[in-house]
Amino acid sequence: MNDIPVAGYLVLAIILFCIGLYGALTKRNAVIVLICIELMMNAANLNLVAFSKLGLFPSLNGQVFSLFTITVAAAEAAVGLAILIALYRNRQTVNVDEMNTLKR
Amino acid sequence: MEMLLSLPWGLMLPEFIIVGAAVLLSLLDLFDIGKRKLGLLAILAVLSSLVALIFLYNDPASDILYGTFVLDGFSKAFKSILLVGAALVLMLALSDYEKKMIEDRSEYFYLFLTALLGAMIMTSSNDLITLFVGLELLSLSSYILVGIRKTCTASNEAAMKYVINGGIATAITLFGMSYLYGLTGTTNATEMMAVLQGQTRGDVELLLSIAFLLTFVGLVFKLAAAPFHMWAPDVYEGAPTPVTAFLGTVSKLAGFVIMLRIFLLIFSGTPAGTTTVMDKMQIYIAVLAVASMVIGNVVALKQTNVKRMLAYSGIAHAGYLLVPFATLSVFTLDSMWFYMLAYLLMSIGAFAVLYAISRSGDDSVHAFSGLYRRSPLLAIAMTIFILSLAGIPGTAGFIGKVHIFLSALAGDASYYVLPAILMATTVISFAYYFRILQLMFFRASEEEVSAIPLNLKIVITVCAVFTIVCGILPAIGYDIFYENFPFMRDFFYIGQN
Amino acid sequence: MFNVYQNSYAIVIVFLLLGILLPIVALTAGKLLRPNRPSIAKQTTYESGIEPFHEANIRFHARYYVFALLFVIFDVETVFLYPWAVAYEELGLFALVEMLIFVVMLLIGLLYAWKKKVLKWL
Amino acid sequence: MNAMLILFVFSPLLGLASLLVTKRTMLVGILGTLFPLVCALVIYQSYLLGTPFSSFSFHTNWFRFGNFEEETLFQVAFELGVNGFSFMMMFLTAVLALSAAFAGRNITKGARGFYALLFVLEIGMLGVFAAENLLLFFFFFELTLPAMFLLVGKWGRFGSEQASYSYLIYNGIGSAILLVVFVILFGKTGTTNYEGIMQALQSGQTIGHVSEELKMGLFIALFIAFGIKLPIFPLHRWMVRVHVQAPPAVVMLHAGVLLKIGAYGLVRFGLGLFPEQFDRLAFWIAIIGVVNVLYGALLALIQTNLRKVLAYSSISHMGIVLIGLAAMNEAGIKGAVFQVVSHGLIAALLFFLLGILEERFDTSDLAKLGGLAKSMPLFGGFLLAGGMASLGLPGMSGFISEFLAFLGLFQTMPIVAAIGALGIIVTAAYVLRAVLSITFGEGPNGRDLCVLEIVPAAALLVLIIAIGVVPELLGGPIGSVLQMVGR
Amino acid sequence: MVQQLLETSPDWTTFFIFFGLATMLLLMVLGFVTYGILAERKVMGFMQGRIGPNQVGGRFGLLQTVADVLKLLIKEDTIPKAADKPLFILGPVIAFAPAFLVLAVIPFTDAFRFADIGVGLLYYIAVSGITTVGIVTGAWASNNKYSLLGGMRAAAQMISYEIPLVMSVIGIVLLTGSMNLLDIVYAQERVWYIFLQPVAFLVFFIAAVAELNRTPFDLPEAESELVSGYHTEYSGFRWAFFMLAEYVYFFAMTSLITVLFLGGWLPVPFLAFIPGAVWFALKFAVVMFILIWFRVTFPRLRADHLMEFGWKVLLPVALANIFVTALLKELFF
Repeated sequence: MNDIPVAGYLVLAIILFCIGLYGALTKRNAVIVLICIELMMNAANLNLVAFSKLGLFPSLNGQVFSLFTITVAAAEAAVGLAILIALYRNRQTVNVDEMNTLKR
Repeated sequence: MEMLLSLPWGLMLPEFIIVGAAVLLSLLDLFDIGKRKLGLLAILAVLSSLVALIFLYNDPASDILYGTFVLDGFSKAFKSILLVGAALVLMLALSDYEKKMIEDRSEYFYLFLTALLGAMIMTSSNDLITLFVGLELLSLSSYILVGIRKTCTASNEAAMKYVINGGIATAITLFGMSYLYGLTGTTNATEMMAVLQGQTRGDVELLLSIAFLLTFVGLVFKLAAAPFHMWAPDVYEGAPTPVTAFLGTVSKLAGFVIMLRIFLLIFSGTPAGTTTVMDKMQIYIAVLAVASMVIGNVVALKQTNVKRMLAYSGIAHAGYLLVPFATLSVFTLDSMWFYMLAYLLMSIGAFAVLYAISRSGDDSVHAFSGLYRRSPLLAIAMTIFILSLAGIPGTAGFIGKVHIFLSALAGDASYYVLPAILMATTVISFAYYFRILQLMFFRASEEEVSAIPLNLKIVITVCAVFTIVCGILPAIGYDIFYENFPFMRDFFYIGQN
Repeated sequence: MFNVYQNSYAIVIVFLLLGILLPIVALTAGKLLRPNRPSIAKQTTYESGIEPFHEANIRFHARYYVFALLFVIFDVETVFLYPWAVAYEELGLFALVEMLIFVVMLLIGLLYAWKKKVLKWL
Repeated sequence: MNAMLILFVFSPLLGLASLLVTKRTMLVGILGTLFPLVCALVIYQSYLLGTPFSSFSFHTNWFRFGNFEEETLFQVAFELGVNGFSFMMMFLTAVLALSAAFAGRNITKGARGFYALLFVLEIGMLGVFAAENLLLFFFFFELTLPAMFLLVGKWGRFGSEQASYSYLIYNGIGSAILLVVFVILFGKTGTTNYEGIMQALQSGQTIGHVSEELKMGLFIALFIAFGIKLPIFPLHRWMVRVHVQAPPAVVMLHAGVLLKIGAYGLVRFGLGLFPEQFDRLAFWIAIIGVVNVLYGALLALIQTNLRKVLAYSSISHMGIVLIGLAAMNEAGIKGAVFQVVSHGLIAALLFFLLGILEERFDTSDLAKLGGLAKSMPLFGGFLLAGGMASLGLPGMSGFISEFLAFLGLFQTMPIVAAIGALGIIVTAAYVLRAVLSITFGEGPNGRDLCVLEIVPAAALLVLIIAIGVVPELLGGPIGSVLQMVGR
Repeated sequence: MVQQLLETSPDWTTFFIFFGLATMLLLMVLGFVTYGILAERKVMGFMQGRIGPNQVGGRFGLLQTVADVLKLLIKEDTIPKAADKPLFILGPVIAFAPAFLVLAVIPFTDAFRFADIGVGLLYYIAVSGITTVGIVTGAWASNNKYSLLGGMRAAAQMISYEIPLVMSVIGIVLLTGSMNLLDIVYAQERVWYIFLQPVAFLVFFIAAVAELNRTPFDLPEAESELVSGYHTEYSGFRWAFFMLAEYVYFFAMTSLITVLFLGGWLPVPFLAFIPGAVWFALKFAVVMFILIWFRVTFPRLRADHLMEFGWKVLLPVALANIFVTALLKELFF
């Protein structure tokens, strides 16, 4: 179990990141978009934690950073959902492509 | 306990004032203090923070909290600009124009302060974690600020778009930062620089480039530079004007500040082959600058909503500001500083005039029709801002532009294309800037402008006067910069020396 | 020590497997034993005997959401409290003051929510 | 005497300030523009008494870009100064501004704004000629842009907004190119001072390397920038529009002074900073000049509207400036400079008269006018005199300038000059056609000139004739230009 | 034995040994649930002055629960037409699995324990939170108004009481300096945490009851208003799994309280000759009795009281406890 190279974590993180990015850019439902953003952040977290153990210069900073990231990501999701709910009340939709009252 | 007291907490005094004020305001808000009083308190806090910062001007550069927070010439210089801008925007927000629009006006003030705090931390952060937290503090507060008109669909939509775009940007930046951390094993910019300067491995260089690009792209979202500008027009349009003014100025400039610091600190010293990573990456910055200038100015031509127009103009200005960054020279920092100052004054001024005349919530350019007849002074003030935005001599915008020019042209001839495009797009921008002049002076008036409240008068006057003063006697602005933030000494804090 | 670490998580996996297996086994066994005679009346949604009306997936009141938000805030707070508590002995008073400031900030948030009548469950 | 020049340049501010307190805008307009003229006369007087122009220069530190050990590096000074040529231009500006103030008396709506902008415009024009460094030059140069934009757009005729946009964009491009050139020079030499740059370029002691290609590029850019202003042939559309749409008072200044900034810039920067490059391209410049002369003249011939005739005539006459400069010898350059001043006066006179015409009859259509010599004898006389001056009748200023310019070119490029000279014939044709169709034949009757109209017209005419008869009035001061150019 | 197993290098053999042990535990837990329910009913009967189950399996109704389970096993299982079938089936599984999963970290005695995880306490709290998802999933999938309301209430209540629960144990973590449950038990050799952290105990106890959805905090299944709450549409064995989850949690929570506050298997001074397992069982029984007692004594709270109590009383008290503890530790330890 110890012999998973750092590349493995990095590749996983990149895959997660790309899935998240793809979803965030293409999905209609704003909730899914927000979740995809979380996915991207967590990919970064994975990187941070992997690096903090297996990086060129292992150190604890990465884990601390990831704690902060988790917090911030939670706050961001909370704010995002709060705004989404406000929007839903007024527009009855959570679809990103229906948010078009503002001029193109 | 010794440790607690031995730290030089005075360095963070400006931040502490803002934090204290934000907390105090949110508490006071619970006890039905008049909203106006809250606003005044907020302004007072920002001003006293500025005063505190000015008292710190002469202190040598130093750090606190294990090098995560530094107060050096760089941070002082840019923090001052942010605070000035914040004070002006707050002043602008004080009036009751959009009472019906912003029902939670008091929340505006403390969210504003937290956003400002985020921006201030960003200018001073010397550590990726602090930087990230500052960035997010700014972002999250702005998301809510944009959506503060809870019942207004446009505001909701704008906020949602901002959250999504901002969230993606944050995630990208974070991903880039994670690589930076991985390659150096530290989150502290100074240490990072030291580690990277020693590295010579080729594969590291590749990863560094990726890290650079990711971080850069994420931060560019904040600046609303093309092609990552999509959110800006919608958000500017949907947000209440005082928020738009904040986003267009303080928030945007904070993005520049942090970009300058981490890129100059981390990448410009990192060897990559024969040059540095920064040198290799300049082409991307240049491309972005060009794209922003062209897209911003061209698309602005067909906008009929002033806020959208100003949004695109802001995109273009972000492009202008990227030019000295892309063509790093001895003039980069001071030119950007001065241009930011000028941009702050003229943008906030323009938003203030817009705020004064479009109280019915109509942001169409036709709100300016016949303004000269209705309110000559307002029209003249707007003319000053417009001319400054367009870069006509006699205004701060001109000096700033010349300096940016100088920064780009003093260097190698291969960079000449950037200023050339800058100039060409400036000419394009004349078309839409002068259209406002045309409307103000040539068209018939529609409705009367009712009395402008005192706070708007103050904002407009201050902005107009300083736009002119900085245009005619720019030495005033430059002296502040050159004398207090000597470039050669202490400008970037690099550890105990 | 590392073995303990790995084995411990192996145990967690074992428990997870069992936790999933038990319902599957039990329900499969039940399927063999129990009768299956569905009728329309049986499969109607229960609504105290009357015909179901409206969609059941109604919109929730925003207060649920507000509580969820509060939960997120305070739950994340514990992300910081736990490491602090574990390492408190080494950190000392400095960390205590820092954490106090942090928690007071959050308490202000709670107070704010309280005063703004968000904590009211009607 | 140091303060004299600065007083002169900023003297219109006095008028601007008094506009704020009084309602008698017309009076303020005239007195406010009279004051700069008085300043000009004072300076001229002391020049005649033996004070050299150089003693009027004014230097003070302004601001600096960058924080360098060496104090003078990238320092921008506030420096004003004159030589003979630029002083003559300033004099011309002061005269024309006063006449424009007279001509502006029939502006009814928003007169206060009109005069305010006129004063701003005047500061800009005076400053352009007095500026001793590039940045200051540009500063004043651009000051005229918004002022003109508003003047043309607000007080012009039906299509004036398009005209003002046209003006804005063309000149915006021009000044953009100019700024690029200036800042490159600044960046390469570390100074904006005109002399400093000249020395640096000649000695090759610049901060950054200035290659020959770069110099050539800079010169071409300068030529285009000032060519737009002048205007040269393919870049002239905006100028016709402005001439046609703008109020006469504005066109007076525009045709009289603003176009001349192009010529002034070509002489001062093109010829002054890049003499070799100018020399190398002289042939092509001459060609462009000839094209301008012929194109302007031919198109003027077929116009049915006096405004357009005058507009194309301006293009034609600016061609002569180019021809004179391209000759690169004393006669040619002298001719060009004479042409600059003289056409300023002539064009101003003609547009002043045109303004009267439009005020009386609300048209400038040649077909609708006629027989004015009978009903308005004074007007007819002035018009005729102006026309004669324009076509280069000996004894008028126009003759000397055209003569000298062609003389110069005949010495260097006789064939080109010969073709260009054809333009003079065409000029005679269109001027006579236009003037005669207004003064003779049948047409409406109108009130003849009143005193307020006679004074400026007569003053302009007197100056035209004075220069024509005593060329040394102009030739003396501008001798220094020729020294400057080194020929 | 477990300790040695833990220290061997991981391979399939140890894996299967653990599997066997875990199955044993599972059976034990199932047994506990069977008799726990019976005990509860009996105690309730006793307290309410009645007899309780007494028909199946002798005077004490020893086979009552067994009979109940068998009945459920052969009962027809109905899935409503309107339900979201996959989620409906998934709901009970998601609810049950974490309930069993948390048992992995609880040290019953010195020898009888499983995973030795540094963050054991955090693990417990984190994993136990997942059950809420199962409940909401089941409730939502039922497509029934009562279910949905019950599910939402369950979620709201559980997250609200999770905060004080989590906060209250920070005092213990502070004192121990570790989140490993073993360390926590060993740290109580001299004095149990219930004496050092009485406030934390109270908060934890109340929050635990709420987390277990037991009276007086059984709003999610308040039969007087919501029929049966989130499992209204469930029948047969699927329903049984919700119940099972609840009782496994009951077991786990009781064990946790024993471990955290009562010193786990550690004996009372001078009585060390009695084996740890007995001590643990004793303490466990006491806690369980109190929990049942609690249930019988208190009436159900009103929904708004319930929520506000959590946020406005328990949370501040828990936070205050943390800082008092930290301060006291700074001053006296």
